[in-house]
Amino acid sequence: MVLVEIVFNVTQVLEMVIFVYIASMVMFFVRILRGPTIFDRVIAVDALSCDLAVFMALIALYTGNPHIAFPMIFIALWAYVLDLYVSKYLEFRDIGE
Amino acid sequence: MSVRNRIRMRYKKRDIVVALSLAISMLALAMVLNMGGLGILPPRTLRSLARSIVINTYNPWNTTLTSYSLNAVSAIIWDYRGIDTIFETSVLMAAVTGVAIVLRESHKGRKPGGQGMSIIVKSSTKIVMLLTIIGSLALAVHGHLTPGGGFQAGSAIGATLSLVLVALSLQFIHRIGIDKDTLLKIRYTVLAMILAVALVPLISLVLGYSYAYILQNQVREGSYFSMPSKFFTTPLAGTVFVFNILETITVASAITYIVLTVATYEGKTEE
Amino acid sequence: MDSLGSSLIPFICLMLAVLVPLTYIAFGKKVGSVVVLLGSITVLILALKLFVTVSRVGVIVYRFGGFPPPLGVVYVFDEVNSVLALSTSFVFLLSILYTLTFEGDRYENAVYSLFYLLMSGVYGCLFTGDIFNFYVSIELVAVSSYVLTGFNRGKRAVRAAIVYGIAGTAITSFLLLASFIIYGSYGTLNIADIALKSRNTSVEVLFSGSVFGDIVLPSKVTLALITWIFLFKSGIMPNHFWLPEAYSVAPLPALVLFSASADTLGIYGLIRLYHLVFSSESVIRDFRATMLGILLLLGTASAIMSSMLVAKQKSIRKLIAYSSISQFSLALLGIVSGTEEGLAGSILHLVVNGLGDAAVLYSVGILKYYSANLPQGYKHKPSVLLAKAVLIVGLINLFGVIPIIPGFWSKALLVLGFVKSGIAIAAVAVLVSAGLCAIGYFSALVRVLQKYKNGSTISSTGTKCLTNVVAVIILSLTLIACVGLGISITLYSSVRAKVIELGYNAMNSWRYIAAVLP
Amino acid sequence: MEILAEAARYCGISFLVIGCFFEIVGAIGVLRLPNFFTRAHAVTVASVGGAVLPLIGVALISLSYTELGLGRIYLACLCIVTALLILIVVPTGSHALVRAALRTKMEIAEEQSRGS
Amino acid sequence: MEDLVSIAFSVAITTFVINMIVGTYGIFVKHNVIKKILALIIFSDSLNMLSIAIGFRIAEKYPSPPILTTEPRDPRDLTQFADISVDPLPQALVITAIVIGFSVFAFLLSLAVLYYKYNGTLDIRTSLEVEENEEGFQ
Amino acid sequence: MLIPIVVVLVASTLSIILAYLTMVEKDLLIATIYIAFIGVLYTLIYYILMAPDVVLAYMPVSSILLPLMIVIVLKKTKRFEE
Repeated sequence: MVLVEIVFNVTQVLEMVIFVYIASMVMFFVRILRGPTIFDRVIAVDALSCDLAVFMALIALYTGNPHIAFPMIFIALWAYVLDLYVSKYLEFRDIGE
Repeated sequence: MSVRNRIRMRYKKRDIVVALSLAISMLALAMVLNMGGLGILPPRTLRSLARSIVINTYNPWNTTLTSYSLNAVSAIIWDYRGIDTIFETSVLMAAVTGVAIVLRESHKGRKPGGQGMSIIVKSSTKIVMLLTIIGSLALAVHGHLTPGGGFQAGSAIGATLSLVLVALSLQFIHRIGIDKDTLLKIRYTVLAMILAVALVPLISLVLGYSYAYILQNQVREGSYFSMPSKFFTTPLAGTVFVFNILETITVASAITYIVLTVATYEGKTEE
Repeated sequence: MDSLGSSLIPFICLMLAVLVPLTYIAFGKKVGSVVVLLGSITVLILALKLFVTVSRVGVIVYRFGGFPPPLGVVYVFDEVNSVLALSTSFVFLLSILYTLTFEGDRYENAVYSLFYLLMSGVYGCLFTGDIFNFYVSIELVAVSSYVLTGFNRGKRAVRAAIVYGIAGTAITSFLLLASFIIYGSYGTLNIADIALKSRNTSVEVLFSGSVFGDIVLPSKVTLALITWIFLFKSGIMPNHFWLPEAYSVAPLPALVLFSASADTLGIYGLIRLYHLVFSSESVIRDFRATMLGILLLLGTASAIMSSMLVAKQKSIRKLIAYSSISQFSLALLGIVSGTEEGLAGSILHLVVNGLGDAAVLYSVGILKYYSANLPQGYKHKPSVLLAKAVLIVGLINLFGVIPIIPGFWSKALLVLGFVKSGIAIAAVAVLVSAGLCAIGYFSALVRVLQKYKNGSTISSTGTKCLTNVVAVIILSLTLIACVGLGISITLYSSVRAKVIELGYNAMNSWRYIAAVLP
Repeated sequence: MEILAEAARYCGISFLVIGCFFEIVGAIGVLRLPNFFTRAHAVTVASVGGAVLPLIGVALISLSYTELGLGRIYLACLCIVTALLILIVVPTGSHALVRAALRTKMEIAEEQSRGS
Repeated sequence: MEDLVSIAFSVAITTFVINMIVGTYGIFVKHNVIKKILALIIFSDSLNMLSIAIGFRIAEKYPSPPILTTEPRDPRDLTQFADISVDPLPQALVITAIVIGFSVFAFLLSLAVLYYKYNGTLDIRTSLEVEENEEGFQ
Repeated sequence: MLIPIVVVLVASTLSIILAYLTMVEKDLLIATIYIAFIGVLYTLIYYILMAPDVVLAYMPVSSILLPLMIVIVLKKTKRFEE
């Protein structure tokens, strides 16, 4: 028990994980800036939305407020909307008709 | 051509002046915010007004100031500052009327055509639609207990229906019984109901057994009128619950109406 | 108990804005028109009752939801806003009558809904005692104004609506910013509370406590920001670019409502800002004096330049637009003067400008209608003569040199205020702008009379009996309002004293604060 | 019960660490891979490996946190539902996007010549 | 620690103000209608963000949202809650502002469609060159 | 306390760059994607500043409805700014 507390302090692990996710957020951001085509940009926004869900879970755990985590579900449900819009715009002749 | 150039030159000069003056004023603003005009941010204490609201949002020991809502934000939106929210819903209604007027031609029923996207997108969108609507209903019903409320739930439903419009087609929307005229009627009716609920306390004034205020929820100073505060043991928060449900319907229909109208308008297309 | 009916006014407007389309859908056009008319009459009666009550009792406060002031939202009724509400309701009734009779076929029922939304926003702005509620109400006014501007569609209308919409949204967002800065530093949103704390920073108020942080710099920033917003809303000269375009494309009744109610809110807000919230006793009185100096320069320049433009206009809508800018600038100068007479003059000027614009525009509209629809007997028809008379009265009212017209008294009060406070330049500006405007007004008069000299030669449907009756009602109501107000001010010194007391009440901020925060 | 909670915590932390690895790999892939279709693959790694696994990990850790009270079960349920939804939704989005990219005949060669 | 939090927070607030400057610049200087609307969106979003930041606070642990998790059994629960909760008032006001912003943007976007239909372009300057057809009176 | 504020700091710094890029981008479809990205970042900041109600209200508006409306309007008008 004591060993667990010493080796794996959960808060520290969470902090490290948050830093890793910040780093990957910056990488996606660079892809959005550089992305030669529009599809690259959209797919980076996608990846960021998934990251956001993870961020929400991590922060709810880190700050000890589990009841604010409900928006997570909506993030997951709407992670693909931008894909739909862009592909519909470029592939079909009209949107929503 | 020279006229065009002159106009552009005039615009260019004006632009530079505008941009400079705006930048200077906004920098002044940043200075105000950071130089301690608002105290040290973030502060250690709440402002007193916020503290009174937070303490009174669910306070059985001070019945004249409470609204029996666990969620303080919902309590502010529909109880402490209810009139703001009613005006805000009217702004949404003005926008709906405006879109309907500006894009008048699309109001005439057009024959639904178009096509959906591939079958993978279609079926997963159906799943997403069901789940979102269930989640939004939970948001609306629990708006006074957990994060959520009328506008949040309504915009989630409206967003889902517009997603369905993109992924499936207009035909599908018509098939599940959603029509622009119906939406408009629902919207007007439910808005009238919101206003009626705001005026319900006046009935007790007319009957003459107690004084009552517009938008009153619980017992207040000088008035014994009260909406139900509990449903068995669950807190109900009186009008907050009712308003959340009604607001969900209005906002959902308004947003769907706006998106449908703009999407079915025949403008000039490229090519 | 007194204030319940008056605080119902915005609610009744909202209710009607919803019910009118529903009745049009359910019961058809006739029932719908009856509902529209009854609603506006109810609003007028309630406003009249409010006016009487306020002049008897003084300041009244209504608490929404029963919450005490800094905690909840309150409506505060005093002399200034009850006068403006009364004049606004009167013009609103005229607009509804005119729209139902003369333009009812051209518009769908949505226009009534928009009128009611606009009016509920206007009443909300006038009555509210809370700065965020003011923002929401002004946003309602703004959105319905954009819609009404673009109502007729067409190249110019859509362009005007887009320009007005984008600039207006940006600028009302600054009001939101100002209210957040105020909340951050003062810790409250109630106007009376802010006014109290801006005078005495160490005061402790129930529920909202004392100020939060240093209030001097935030107060200066908010004062400057809100002044700019209100100058934009009233179209004072550097910020006027949207106003003539919007006025030249909006439907005629909407145009009257803009000039009589929606755009006077800027001046009303400035009265409240400079004589209630940050008055001469507040901690930023030096900065306030500087701002008043800037406003003096702006107002003078704007009055003279817009009057020059009035003299050049050929279209009656543009004429009214620039004349409104010029009259609003004069009202702004009244605020700067800081005397009772000046403030009374500026409030009266708003009322007079609304009445005058309504008189001019409706008489021209009715003349146009008759000249198009009356095959013979045009020249000697009584309602045509009446319309011409009202046109003349309205233009003289806007010009304001004949003592029997209220326009004279408002300008006289303004000049008196300037003389009392020793601002000679403003007094000169009033006279110069009146002179310059006169050129525009009288050339317009001549041109209108010449244009509508004869009826149409083409055969047409003729006019209906009801139309004639309504035309006579509109014209005679306008005439009675203009001339009656003028005569009563001229003949009865008690009315004059009442008008000057209006200015005194507008400056008497301690009474307001004491009524809201007992 | 104590031991179960400890096991859940260990499992959760290991899931988090594995998820971090996938996330970094996916992000580097999005940054470095040469064209859109390969990047779509990297994004799938980042979202499935880097979002689903950590969510399950958070669910397990929160189950072992006793001081959260009933909220721990709520959070765990939310995390698992979210993970399932991401598994449904993200492949759909990638599918739609890649299909559109194919249909609109994006010039892959040109893009490669320009460098990623 | 607290100083660091304060400094980081001030920098964040400054970035929101800078975003507002960018938005204002776009509103008044860009000529494309949709670009102007995008600038308005950036502006109002940053404004809302700023006001939420004004309502944030420091507590002993991390502050909690202004939502009670359980029904209070004692008046002391409420004071405890007030010691850790963030400011609910800006949040409520921002929700109102978001709804208003959405309605205005929806209306302006539908006007932009109409503008393009009439003018064939989205540039706000071009329609100035069109000769104003003078209708005379009215 | 510090770690979440650092996340806020990073997200807001990224949002400045995006806001600038949105203003100079000629392709309005890409500008829309930038706006959606700003929406995602702001959602994160709202969440960290403990405003779950605002997150729920802001998310559908910023990441679904406004991009959808803009994309529809772009389809009906013109994609590129001249």
